[in-house]
Amino acid sequence: MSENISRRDFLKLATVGAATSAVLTGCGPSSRYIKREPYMEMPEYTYNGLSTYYATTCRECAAGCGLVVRTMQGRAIKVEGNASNPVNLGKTCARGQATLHGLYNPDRVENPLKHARGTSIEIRIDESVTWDDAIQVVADALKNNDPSEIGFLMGMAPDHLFDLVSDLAASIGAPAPLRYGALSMFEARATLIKASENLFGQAALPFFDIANADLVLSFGANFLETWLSPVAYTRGFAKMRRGNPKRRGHFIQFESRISQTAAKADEWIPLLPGTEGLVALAIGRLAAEAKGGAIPKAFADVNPREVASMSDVSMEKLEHIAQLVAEAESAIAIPGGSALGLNNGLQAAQAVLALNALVDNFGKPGGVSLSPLAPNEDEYHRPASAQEMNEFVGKMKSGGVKVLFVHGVNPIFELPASLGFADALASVPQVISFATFPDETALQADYIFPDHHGLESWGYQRSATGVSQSVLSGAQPAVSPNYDTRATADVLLAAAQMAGGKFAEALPFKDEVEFIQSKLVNLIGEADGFFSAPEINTFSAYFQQHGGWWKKSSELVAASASSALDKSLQVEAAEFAGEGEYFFLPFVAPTLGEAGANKPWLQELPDPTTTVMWNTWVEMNPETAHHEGIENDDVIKIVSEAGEVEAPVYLYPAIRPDTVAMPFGQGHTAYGRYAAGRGVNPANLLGSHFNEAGDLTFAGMKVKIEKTARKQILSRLESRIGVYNEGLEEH
Amino acid sequence: MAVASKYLPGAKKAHEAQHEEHDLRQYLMFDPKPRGEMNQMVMESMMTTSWKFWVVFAILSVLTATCFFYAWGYMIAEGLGVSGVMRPSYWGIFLVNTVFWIGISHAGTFISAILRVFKAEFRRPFTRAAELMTTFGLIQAGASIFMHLGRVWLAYWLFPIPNARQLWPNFHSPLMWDLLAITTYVLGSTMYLFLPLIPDLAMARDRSTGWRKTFFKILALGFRGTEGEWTHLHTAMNIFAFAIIPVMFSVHTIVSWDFAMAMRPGWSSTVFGPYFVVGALHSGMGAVAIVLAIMRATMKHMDYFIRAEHFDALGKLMLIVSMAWAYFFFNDYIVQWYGGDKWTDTLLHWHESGPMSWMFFQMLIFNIAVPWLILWNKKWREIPWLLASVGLLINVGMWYERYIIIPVSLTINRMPFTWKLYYPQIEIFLTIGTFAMFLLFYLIASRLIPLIPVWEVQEGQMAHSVRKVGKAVVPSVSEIDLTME
Amino acid sequence: MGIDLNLVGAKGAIAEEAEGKWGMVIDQDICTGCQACVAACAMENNLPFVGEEDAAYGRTMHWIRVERFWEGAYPEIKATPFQPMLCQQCGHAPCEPVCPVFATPHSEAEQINLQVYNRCVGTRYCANNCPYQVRSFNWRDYHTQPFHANDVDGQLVFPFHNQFNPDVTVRRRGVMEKCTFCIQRIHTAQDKAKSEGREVEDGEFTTACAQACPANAITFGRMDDHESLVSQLAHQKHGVKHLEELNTLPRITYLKEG
Amino acid sequence: MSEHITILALYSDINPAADGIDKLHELGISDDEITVISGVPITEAMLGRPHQSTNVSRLALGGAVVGFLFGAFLNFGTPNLYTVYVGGQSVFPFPPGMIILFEMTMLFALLSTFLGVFLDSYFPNYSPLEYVPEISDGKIGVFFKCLQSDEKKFMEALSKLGAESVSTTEARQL
Repeated sequence: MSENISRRDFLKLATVGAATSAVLTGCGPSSRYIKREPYMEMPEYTYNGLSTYYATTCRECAAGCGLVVRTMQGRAIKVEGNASNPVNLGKTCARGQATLHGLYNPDRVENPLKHARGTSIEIRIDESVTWDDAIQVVADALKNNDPSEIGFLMGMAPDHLFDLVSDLAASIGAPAPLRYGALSMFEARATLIKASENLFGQAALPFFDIANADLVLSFGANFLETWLSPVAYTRGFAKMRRGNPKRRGHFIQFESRISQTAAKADEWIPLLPGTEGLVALAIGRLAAEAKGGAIPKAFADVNPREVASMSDVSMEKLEHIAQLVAEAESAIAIPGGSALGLNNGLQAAQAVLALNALVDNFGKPGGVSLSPLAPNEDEYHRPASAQEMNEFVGKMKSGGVKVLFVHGVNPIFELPASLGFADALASVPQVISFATFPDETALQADYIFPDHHGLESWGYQRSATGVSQSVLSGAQPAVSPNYDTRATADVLLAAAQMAGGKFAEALPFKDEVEFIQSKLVNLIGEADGFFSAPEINTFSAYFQQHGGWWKKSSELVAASASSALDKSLQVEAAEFAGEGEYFFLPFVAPTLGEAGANKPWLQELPDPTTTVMWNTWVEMNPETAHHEGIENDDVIKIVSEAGEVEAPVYLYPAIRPDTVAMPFGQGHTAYGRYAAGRGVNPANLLGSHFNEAGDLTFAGMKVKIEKTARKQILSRLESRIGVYNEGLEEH
Repeated sequence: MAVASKYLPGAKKAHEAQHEEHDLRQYLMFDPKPRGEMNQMVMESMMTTSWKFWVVFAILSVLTATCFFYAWGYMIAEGLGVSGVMRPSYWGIFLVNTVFWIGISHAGTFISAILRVFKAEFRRPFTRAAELMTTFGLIQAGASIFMHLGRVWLAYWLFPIPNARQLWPNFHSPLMWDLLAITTYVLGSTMYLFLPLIPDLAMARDRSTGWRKTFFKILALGFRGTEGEWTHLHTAMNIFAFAIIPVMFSVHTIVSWDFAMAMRPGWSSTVFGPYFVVGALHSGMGAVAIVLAIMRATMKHMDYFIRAEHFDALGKLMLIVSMAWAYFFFNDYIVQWYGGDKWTDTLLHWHESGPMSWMFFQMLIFNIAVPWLILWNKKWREIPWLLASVGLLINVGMWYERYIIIPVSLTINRMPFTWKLYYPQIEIFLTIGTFAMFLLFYLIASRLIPLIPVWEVQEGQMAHSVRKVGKAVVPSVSEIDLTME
Repeated sequence: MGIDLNLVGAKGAIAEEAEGKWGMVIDQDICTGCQACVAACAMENNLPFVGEEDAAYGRTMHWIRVERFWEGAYPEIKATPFQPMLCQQCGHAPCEPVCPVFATPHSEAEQINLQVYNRCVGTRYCANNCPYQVRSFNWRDYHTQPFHANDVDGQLVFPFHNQFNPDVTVRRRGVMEKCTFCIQRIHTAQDKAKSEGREVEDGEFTTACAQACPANAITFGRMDDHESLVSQLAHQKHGVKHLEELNTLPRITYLKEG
Repeated sequence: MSEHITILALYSDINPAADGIDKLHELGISDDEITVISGVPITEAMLGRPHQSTNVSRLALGGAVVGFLFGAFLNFGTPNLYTVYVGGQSVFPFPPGMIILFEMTMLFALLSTFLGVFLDSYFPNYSPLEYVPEISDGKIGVFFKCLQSDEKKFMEALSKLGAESVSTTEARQL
């Protein structure tokens, strides 16, 4: 304070005592171990003017960032990052910030209900579905069906519920639950994992230590947007740029449009889609030449000149980049996203990883390592690839699934329509959804037994990647449930008890907290934990208070990849499905993600590169548009072999003339008032083609565009006058 | 009376060095009628209302009720979201109208004060018609300012009184200067309208019956015309005539400062003060021309009081003011143009080739080309409908000028990321509303108070006579006008 | 450490004043334009969202926006570094003197640019006069649009209202608003420090935007304390202030590439 | 018996009116007993009447002074009552002060001028007064009080000097 006392100081002297402090509290509002009191005797979390803070985990994506929720009088006021959680070190992305708009969303499913498939949740078949009925329904579903015909579909997060369901499935002999999310599809996660398996002999996500690199080559990996663990990788990026006062890391992005990530790159290389692998090989060869010495077998068979002519990347560029690679102290190459979502994606991934082998950065700072296994993780559970989902859909169609439990995923929206999930659902006799929001899939279910919102529920989640430690971040309720919802874990536990027999034996737990503790028990006494406790209650108290448990020191696995360069690498030409003259590039809307559309403040956040809000747009190079006679905001029809969508055009100066791009995240037909009927879903354009790793070749489509008479003004934050000189053209 | 008796019918006189036959009777001052007759004519013009009058009255009332009161009420209830203002055009048509109406209001003062001070005799029959425009125009200007406020129900916080926390308003703010100046001006000009009206009200009082009688009796305040009353009246009018002129100049200068004080490309200009004042007179004169033409065409006996000579004189004034406006416009423009500041350049470019360039060029045509092409010709000046339509175009042009200065220029600021073009929404209706209300007030006034200051006309006719110089009969004015004691 | 006035591009007394009390440094080289600051600001300060139409028409209520332009033409095109633009808390704020009702005065204690919602009558002069165009106006009662409400037995219930930050006034229609440097956090921290009989320490608290920023591109703190991180950063060679030539004495320093 | 009556002489021209007033002087009616009313302003000089004094100008001046002081209070006084700093400007800004001073001075000057007219001519005044509507037709009216006994004398004298009509009159509602 300055010496002169301001008026409000004077006024406030009395209340100074009540200054709040950010004490992280162990037991939350809906803790099973606190007796709910009437407000006459206020529980601690409702003291007037006193904020209480609860550490929990962000459920907006699978990265598993730690959160600290500020609550006041039993309401969640603000969400901040948990500073001690290694994944995000106190930071959050926009989606994490907006998680409160999920908690207090006006369109939540407020109680268990039974309704006719496809109708709005307002139209109930049975008004009086209680939670006891719900549990009965679940119990019957488990008991009265052949285990092999029970299906579990879950979200991407490797969390306690997934463990619970896996245990259940394992012990009753049901197929293991499938985890799926559109993010993993657009990240081509399966391909990346397969590549590192082929390379390192271990199916784990590689960890890319951008922070300590001084040259970053990213082939389609949007690590500043949604890729794997955006907050962690953004931190790495910042360190790469500013971490070392002596040098400023150089960053080159290979991608056919300037994504938010590419916008931060020092060089953007708009190469021909499908040639990423070849370019990587060419760079490898040229770099090896620049370094001098023998050309490794891996790059032996590539002809840089051919590559240059094929990929629209000039020979000079290639040489220049190769030079940089050769000179760099610690160069790193990252494969991801659209580069891998192709039929040659796996080869591309291997070619890019081979670059890392060339500069020999495996396990070194600024290099590639294998993410450590999270606590309680025997081998890495990766989400289902699109192909596995496709097989599952097939099973549903053939009547192989009698009852389907859906939690935390919205396949009807997140899977390409061409896979036909919606129709397959029709041939499943009983569908039970645990959705918190009335999303498309939930509306196609017979029952919705709504789970709590993330901030209302217990749990833990493994952080799959992005950090050098193994992390288990913990979740606890920050507020007591707003509606008559119930934790799905509790429902399943209760149902299992009711079903009795092997079900009851599979899950012998009083409630979900007990189950979670049963998983935490074996962390007690684990070496190198940043806290430890003699027994489980104290341990879980700490676990809640700190928002999880993690190792103190890095335990990255230095990958052994001596073989990486020994065998010659081939990248065959990419195939593109459909006859149209334009490459089609769908990408996940950075601010919306796959499930943010129902959060109005996320809708109102301008897209980082186009500044468009509240809608879907088609990015098109102004040259192309001029040639086609298309203006800004003209609604055009995009036709692929799989389907067609209509959306307004954004003349995007930073995209290849032969490519059109669309963001994924809008185009809901349900999912609440802010999402429904807004924009279109580019996934409807994607055909069902898969690469060897089982990933959808989402970047492998060719589309036709047709003009329509309509215009739709896109809502942009930017000024078209100031940014694109509209109305200021010289005459 | 006296003048009539002195008048020599069929006399010859020299006129501007040409010795052509010329009948002085074409001039009101040399075509006297007995006072009683003139009174009668004015009373009749005031009392007679044809069905046309009532139709117009009805239309204007409906427009005022819907476009002014209903639309404004709706906007207050919904918030300014229903209007077109946004970032960066935080100010829109509301302030365009404010400036426009204050401009209109300048005509009255100019004619009745400046012309009175300089004894321009042609002013006599239509000073009041002009002064009425001042008062009614200022009412619309005030209304437009309040429409523009985000929380108009708290408008009284602008008044120079302490608020609940004993905090007074901020006199650093040009808006406060505005408030004080406009208050001064509206009160001043209304009083200045009322003083010379008293004798005519007394006249009307003596000639009316029924409710009109009471109405006039109350307004006439018991005026009889004693020497004392005349003296006080004249002294007061004299003071007003001199004092209201600087007030008039200050008002529009301060209005221009609302913009000139702002740290914005295109606005921060030192010439804005006089530029706006001249602009105000430009539109004001045009408005007077329109009003006179309408009066002459629609009201009984007006062709006696309002004659070609008046339109001629007005036309000359309009031409001069138009030239002055062109001068100031160019002055402002070339300084901005020459400066070469990045933002100002963009702004000028935006004016001339942006989506609103049509408005920019129409403004120049209406404000400069049209008056210059038409008003140089005496014959044309004397055609009422022609002069009126020139006046109309000038007013359109001047409204455009304000529109270009406010919302169009606001598009361009120092943050190109925010540049957006303004599209009026409910403002359009509110604009119609203010115009309708203005006309409605004028319509009512024309039937409630004598639009012609009869006694001033008679005073003038008394002062005018002809005398023989050699063989020529020349007009001569005797100094009986008291206003110059 | 002594401070070199020339580094902040100002001279003598002005430089002293230009320092102010609270200041912010935004590193454009690492800002990824991810909008986390925008969301965090909205959540902290009870900002309403305005919907598609109003947003398209330049009526967004963001207190902080991330600007981006383009340089060059395809294929040599480049996005200019993302530029978060928020109230610069000017030492000589052009918005302040023009308000007829003192609704946006200068805080003597905190030396920042206050906005007194209760005093505002909505002349919008301040917004016109703001060279940075960072003020937003409540064109409607966005928080209470029936569209956001649920009908619970005849009553309109707004679930989002549960989230309101009690330390920040909820603005209604016709009121101007802008970034306050999270003054509620400043005061909370000062009260805490006072109750513990000490000064507020550097980094003890920060604004919502700085707290959220995943790249740590935003730093907030005491400019008058030359040991503080923010003033250290502000005096780096590549620190610039926006429209400094207008002598508005902005409190925010932008770090450019390199 | 000494009953007072009011006689009113109407003229349609100035000269006869002036002669009539001279005659009245001869007949011993002093100027302050004579009232002249007219429909157009006529200077006292024309009728050889004493100069009419008016306070309007003084009041205007007084008003101006008050207004100046009020303006000074607004600009230099009110900031003292509750000091707020804005835009690095001084608390008592002089240039804007000029404007406030000018406007307030003018406003009060004009108001007091207007008020002056009311005070000096006793407006509004709705009580019965001696008046005839012909005045507003341009006639000039001269009326004065005299003893009933002298009525004839005055009437003849005035009508001889070209008065259009001479008659006794009563105060009446205007």
